[in-house]
Amino acid sequence: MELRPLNVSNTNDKYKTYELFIGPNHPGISGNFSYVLDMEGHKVANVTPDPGLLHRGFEKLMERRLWTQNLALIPRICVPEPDVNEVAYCMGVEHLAGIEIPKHAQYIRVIVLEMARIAAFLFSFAGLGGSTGLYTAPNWSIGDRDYILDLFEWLTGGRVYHIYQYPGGVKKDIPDGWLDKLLELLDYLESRLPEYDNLIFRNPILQKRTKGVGYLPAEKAIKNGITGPNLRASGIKWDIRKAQPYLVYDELNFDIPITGEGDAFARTLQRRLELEESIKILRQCANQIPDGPYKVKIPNPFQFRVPAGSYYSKVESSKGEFGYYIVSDGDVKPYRVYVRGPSYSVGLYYANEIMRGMRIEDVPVWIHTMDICPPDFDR
Amino acid sequence: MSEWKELADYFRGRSMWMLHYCTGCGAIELPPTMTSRWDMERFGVVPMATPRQADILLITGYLSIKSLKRVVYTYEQMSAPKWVLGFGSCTINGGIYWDSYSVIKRLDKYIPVDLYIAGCMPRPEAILDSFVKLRELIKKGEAKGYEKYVKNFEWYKANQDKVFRRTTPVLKKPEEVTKSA
Amino acid sequence: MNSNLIWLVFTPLIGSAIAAILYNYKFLDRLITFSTFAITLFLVFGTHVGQTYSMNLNFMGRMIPLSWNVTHLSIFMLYISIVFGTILTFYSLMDRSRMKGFLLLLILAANNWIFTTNDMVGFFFAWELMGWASIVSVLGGRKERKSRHAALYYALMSIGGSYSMFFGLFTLWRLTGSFSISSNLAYLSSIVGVHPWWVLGIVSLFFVTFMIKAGIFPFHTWVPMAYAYAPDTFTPFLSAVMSKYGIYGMLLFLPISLMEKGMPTVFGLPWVNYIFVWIGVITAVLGTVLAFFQDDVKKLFAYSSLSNLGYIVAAISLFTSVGVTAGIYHAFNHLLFKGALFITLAAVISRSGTSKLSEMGGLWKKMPVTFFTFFIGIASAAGIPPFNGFGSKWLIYQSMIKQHLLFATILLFLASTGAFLYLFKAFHSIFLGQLSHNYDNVKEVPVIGQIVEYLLMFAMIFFGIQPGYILRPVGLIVKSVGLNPLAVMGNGYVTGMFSNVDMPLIGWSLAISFVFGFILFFISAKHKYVSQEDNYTAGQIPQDWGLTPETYQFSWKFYEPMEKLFAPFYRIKIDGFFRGLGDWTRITGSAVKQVFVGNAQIYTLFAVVGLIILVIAGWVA
Amino acid sequence: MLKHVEKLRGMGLEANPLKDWEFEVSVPKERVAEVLSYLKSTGFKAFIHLACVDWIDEGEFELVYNLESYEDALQAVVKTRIPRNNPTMESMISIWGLCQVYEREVHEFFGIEFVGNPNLKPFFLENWMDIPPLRKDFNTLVYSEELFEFKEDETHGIKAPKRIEHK
Amino acid sequence: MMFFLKLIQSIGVGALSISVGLLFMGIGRKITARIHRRYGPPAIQNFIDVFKLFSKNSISHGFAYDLGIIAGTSALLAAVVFLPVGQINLFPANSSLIMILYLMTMAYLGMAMGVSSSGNPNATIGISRALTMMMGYKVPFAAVIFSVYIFARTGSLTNIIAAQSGGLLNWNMIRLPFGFIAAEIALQGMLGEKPFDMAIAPAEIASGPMVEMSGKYLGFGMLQHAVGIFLETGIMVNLFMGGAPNVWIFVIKQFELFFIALLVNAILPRFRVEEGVSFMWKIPLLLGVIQALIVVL
Repeated sequence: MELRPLNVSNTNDKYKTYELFIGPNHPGISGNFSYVLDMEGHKVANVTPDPGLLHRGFEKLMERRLWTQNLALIPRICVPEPDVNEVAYCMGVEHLAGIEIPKHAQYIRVIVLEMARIAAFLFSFAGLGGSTGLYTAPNWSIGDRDYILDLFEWLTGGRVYHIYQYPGGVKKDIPDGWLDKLLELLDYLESRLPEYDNLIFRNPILQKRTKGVGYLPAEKAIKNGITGPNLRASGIKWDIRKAQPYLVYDELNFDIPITGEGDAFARTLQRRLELEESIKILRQCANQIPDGPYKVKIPNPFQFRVPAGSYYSKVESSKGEFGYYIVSDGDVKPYRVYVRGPSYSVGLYYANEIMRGMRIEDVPVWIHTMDICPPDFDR
Repeated sequence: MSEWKELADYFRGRSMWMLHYCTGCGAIELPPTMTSRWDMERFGVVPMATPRQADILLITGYLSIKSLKRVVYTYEQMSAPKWVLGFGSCTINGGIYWDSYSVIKRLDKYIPVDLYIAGCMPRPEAILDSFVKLRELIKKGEAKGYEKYVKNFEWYKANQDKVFRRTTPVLKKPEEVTKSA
Repeated sequence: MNSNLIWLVFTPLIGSAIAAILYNYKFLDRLITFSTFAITLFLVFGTHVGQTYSMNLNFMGRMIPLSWNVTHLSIFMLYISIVFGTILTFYSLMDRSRMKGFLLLLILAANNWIFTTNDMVGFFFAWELMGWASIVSVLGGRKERKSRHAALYYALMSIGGSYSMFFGLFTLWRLTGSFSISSNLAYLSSIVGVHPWWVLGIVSLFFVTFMIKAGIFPFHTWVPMAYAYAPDTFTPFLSAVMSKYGIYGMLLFLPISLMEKGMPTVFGLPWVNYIFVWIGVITAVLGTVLAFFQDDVKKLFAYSSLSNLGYIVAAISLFTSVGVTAGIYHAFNHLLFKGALFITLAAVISRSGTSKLSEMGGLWKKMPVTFFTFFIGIASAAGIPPFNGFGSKWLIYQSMIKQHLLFATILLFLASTGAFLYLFKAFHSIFLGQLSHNYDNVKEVPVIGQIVEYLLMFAMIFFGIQPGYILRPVGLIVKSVGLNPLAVMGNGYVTGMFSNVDMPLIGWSLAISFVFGFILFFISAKHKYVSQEDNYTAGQIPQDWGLTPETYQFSWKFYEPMEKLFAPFYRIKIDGFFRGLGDWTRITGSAVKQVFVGNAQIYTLFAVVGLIILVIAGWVA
Repeated sequence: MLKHVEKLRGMGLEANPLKDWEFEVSVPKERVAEVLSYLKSTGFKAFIHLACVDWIDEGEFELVYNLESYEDALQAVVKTRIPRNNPTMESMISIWGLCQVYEREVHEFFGIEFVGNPNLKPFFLENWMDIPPLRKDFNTLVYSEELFEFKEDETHGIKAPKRIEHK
Repeated sequence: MMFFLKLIQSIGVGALSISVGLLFMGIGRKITARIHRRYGPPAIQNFIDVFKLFSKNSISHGFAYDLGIIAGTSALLAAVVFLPVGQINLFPANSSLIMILYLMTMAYLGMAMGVSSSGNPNATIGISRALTMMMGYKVPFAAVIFSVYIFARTGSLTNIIAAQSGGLLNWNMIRLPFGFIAAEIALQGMLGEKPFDMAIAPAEIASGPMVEMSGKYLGFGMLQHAVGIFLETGIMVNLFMGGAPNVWIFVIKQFELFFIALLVNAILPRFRVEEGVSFMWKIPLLLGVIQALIVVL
């Protein structure tokens, strides 16, 4: 067994620091992941991330499976928001194989993505509530998230893992009445938003707890490869949906809200504002969705050979840029798939820098507002 | 004395404190189970922060070797009576990761599992159902995994050590392995 | 018969001489110290209130009348100081620290002289003797350099106090032509209505001395240094007994009621008293706040002593019957628990070899008797019934509330709660938590030490549930200063102004509920003992991370969030002046050190300087 | 975007656009640091990922650096190839500190040595002794069969451990 | 004879305090669940939990650990017999408020000693926070005690109750409104409810002091919490709501106070510890001082 040397901080006095383990079995961490903190008093002196507890060897397993078999595997890479994996992977495969998918299917994909985004945002509110002790927030928001999961179940047959996307489109068409139900749900969610505002965003103590915590200036955010809402909360107007539009996002009318303070509160508020935009997008999709085929035919999976080449396909997920770097050598199986999770740089690298000098109270708040999702870097 | 035991078992079945150890992706179905939609607190099941306080260890899905080591340590830190719920097909046979180099295949080779919940992933209803089933098992006195662990400690330890304490590479000759694949 | 008062002074002096001769035979030296204390204690048994004795001393051609007079206060003080001294010297029989027995005996002689003398010359000489002997005692601490600095600083403060007292004494002599304390006090009382400012001036000259000795704000700065760097077995005496000399002096002068005529009052108190209440309160709060962040355990308890003396000063300054009772009662309680705490600290430090809180931990497994003594000590110090610290704290609050001193009361509550915090910090860092492997071979103190610890434990519990044994003599003192003593019903009651407390009842109630707790504990399901390494580490296996007990022990910066809270406090750099003074002393000291190398020389130098100043003062007169 | 491609071609590199906002450039191993710093100075400030591909038949590893420019909304893919039998590469942590974790991961999964990276200790895997798992010659199926014995079929009862002999 | 009578009565009060405390905790869980839009556990869930805990094996880190945990519960039980509960007032001559408060400190000391002897830094951080917070709420409570002492001219709870007899308008709640509000906020801190529950913050320090407690140790902790709820709300009822003619009304009054604490608990997150203390030293202390000044002047 390899003995790791103890990370004693710059004080070089073993009596002055002590070790505190945040995770894997700790209520303060999201998922099976661990930070080993060297503490000095109530403050963090040094951080050692310990990933790999969720390592499954996805990238290896995908090389062993057929192009379409992999669809069952990849949603499991990011559990709170599995659909981005499917869409990113399918987009990559379609690009390499030169398949153009019908508009109808593109709209369905946007609907699925945005619903997943709302679900993930609601989940992140729950995380903030749990880490600050506001347990009403998780109870409400996860309860509301479940309505979305119900709709997913109706649409795809699965609550969490949908395995609904397919190279060339989606697996089946939207059922009758589903869109009406979706609109109804959006109305409901919108009516719930003021309550969340009162509970979370206008809560003076929560503001006190989150304002100024984990301040992330814009240059540092760029330098450390931080993407998504966290980047926008630092004031950078960057959203792949706008800047490099995929699917039908260029046909939809929505804003990219920017909060810009760069602290934990801004990051949560950013998600709250984007949630509203997602509702807007979903309404438009439900109203504009054209009729047409939901997929194009692709060959028998055993014969489905993707031409040789490589492509990096990316999707704006609720946590940031989710990318698949797919390499094909013209076989029925991928030659190599690399998964770029948005939490990788935050959770494994930037944590080292930001957590030093942070109070122990702020550590879980920081983890949850950064929305660190361990499965996407453990893979 | 047996009346006392029965009474104690009755209370144990009504108040099962669960260790919320997100070992795998199944953990995503636990928040809905805990919160307002399904509310497992109705059954006296409450998430606990540390293994010391917990009665149930819920293994929510696949376990990498690195995770398993920590789970075994955690399991040994819990005090008897304690129960393990294997959650999802990954704990039964490795599930979708059947050929992964990092994920263990059968949980009950390493720690005793009292109840498996099938599915990938099981719905919250299934989790709640497992709690009710476990309650019945406790009442009948059939859920004795912790005693099994003590009795067959060497067997479990040997299995664990095989995975944790390797001193030689598993694949000794990479060339041969490549040919056979 | 009455001449035994002289023997109270001479016996320790003779003992001191013998001890000084046998200085190199460590054990004999200690044995003689202990036996002298025991003999003195025996002599005190023969003393009774009202005893007087006088003689004339020929000093440089001038007849100086010396007189002794035993009052209720002096006999109370004699008993508590000598009993404690006997216990301490018994404890130090097994001690290996560098406390010098002959110096302690010199202090004992001065102690007896101070408490019994009725003339100011004797008082002054005894005070000086006590001062210098204690300064030299401080020099023998574990950390030589730091002890030397502490002693220098203490000496400087003492000299200041001596001047002040000398001038006060001299002025009084010029006014009355007498050295007798009782007649001078009577004179001051008689003219206070006519010349209040004169009286105030003279009294304050004395008070400066007393405040320096007791370590009251703003003269508290020497306390942490001297307490921390004195020899470990001398610190208990320094804290428990010697700080009370100041309180004794104050109690002598307080009966000069300044309320008589022409003095404005605040909340029904003469404004001078009001100011002294506030000085006491500020000392209490300051001691508490400074104690939070100490890492040196003796420093922490030094600040704790400071805080407790603040309580005492605040209470006696009220000069109401409850106030004075509470003050003296607290002085006794403080002597008992702080003595016990410092003795256990001496044990811990001698066994572990460190006085840093962050370097200790988990010692309860190795030193259980010491652990229990310390536990009861901090329970007493935190004022938890039925241990002995409760009654006096409770009376102090009542006396304060009675006078409607709102902010002072709230601040005292704050200091009391804060006391619980820093006491627990020390308790945790020394005895609880993870035991470092460095201390695997630490053993409990020898039998002598354990006997002393059991004795102190017993005393703290006994005087807690039987406060009457102390409250009665305190009542006599209160009566002798002209106030109504508090009613004492039986030995178990503390009778306050707002309510009564039956201490044995609390003891019973606790004992019975403990019995129930233990019954429940033993009939319920079984437990097993695990090693300290088997600890919750969030699932991580500690060995993989190279975790050792001391890296899993949290005691450094224990109350860090409070630093933020008290940041405004630290902005007021009240200590800055004194720190500057200390630096100056250090510089002078090192300059002196270049001429005179060694401890004794420095002491001699200061003695000579002090003497010269005294002689010059005499010429001027 | 084309100006970037032109400029890179002008530097004697093989660069070609892939999509409206994406281009790739193939760089010899020695010039990677130079190209990355150049790209960083022209707006590609965000380092997105470092991926490695094992071209076993050609006996080479391919390292793929992916950069993004938020100002121009562009993406650059920088590729380089290093020999498989002596996989060493210069570390890029002086350009992006972030590379430290990516390189550590590639080192663990492919066995590439990054010269100048201070911390290449095990990251995701614990007690790993075989060849790095993402190399093409590592067979995960055989490995897991050897280690976990998942094919044996026994009931829930406890049986004595089966001895496994390594072939 | 007298001794045994009092002993049996005291055991009765102790049992009452435990049952009422556990019932309150159970009802509290139910109410909180309803605010969360959940169904919630049965109201007697906490009794079940305690019985289970005492029947479960446990681990200990040595006798200091055992002793501390037992002291935590026992000292509170020793304090509760001095509390006038409705018509039950076992030791009317001996119900000094400050004495009861200091006796409660014994419980904190015991608990703190027990959990920190386990050597877990999570527990120790929790204790450090709990003690810091204690300093926060004790100070405004001292101001309130001051006002009540001066106002009622007595420090014995028995006499304070007697001074409030004669209808609602004589209650200190009406007479000393600012003091009541200050004490109510301090009560929130004493009960360890949000926003002052930083000591047991699970997400930060894995439930703090409870981190190493298993089986019966946790059972003792739960009993301590139950008795603590009873004692603290009981003091408030006696101080401000004029006591009660009988036990039932007493318990109902206690529940009213506990209910307010629950509602606040459900909608607020927790403070950082120094924020909590400075809040206590601002608003409640100010109210307490205003009240005291009103009383004195």
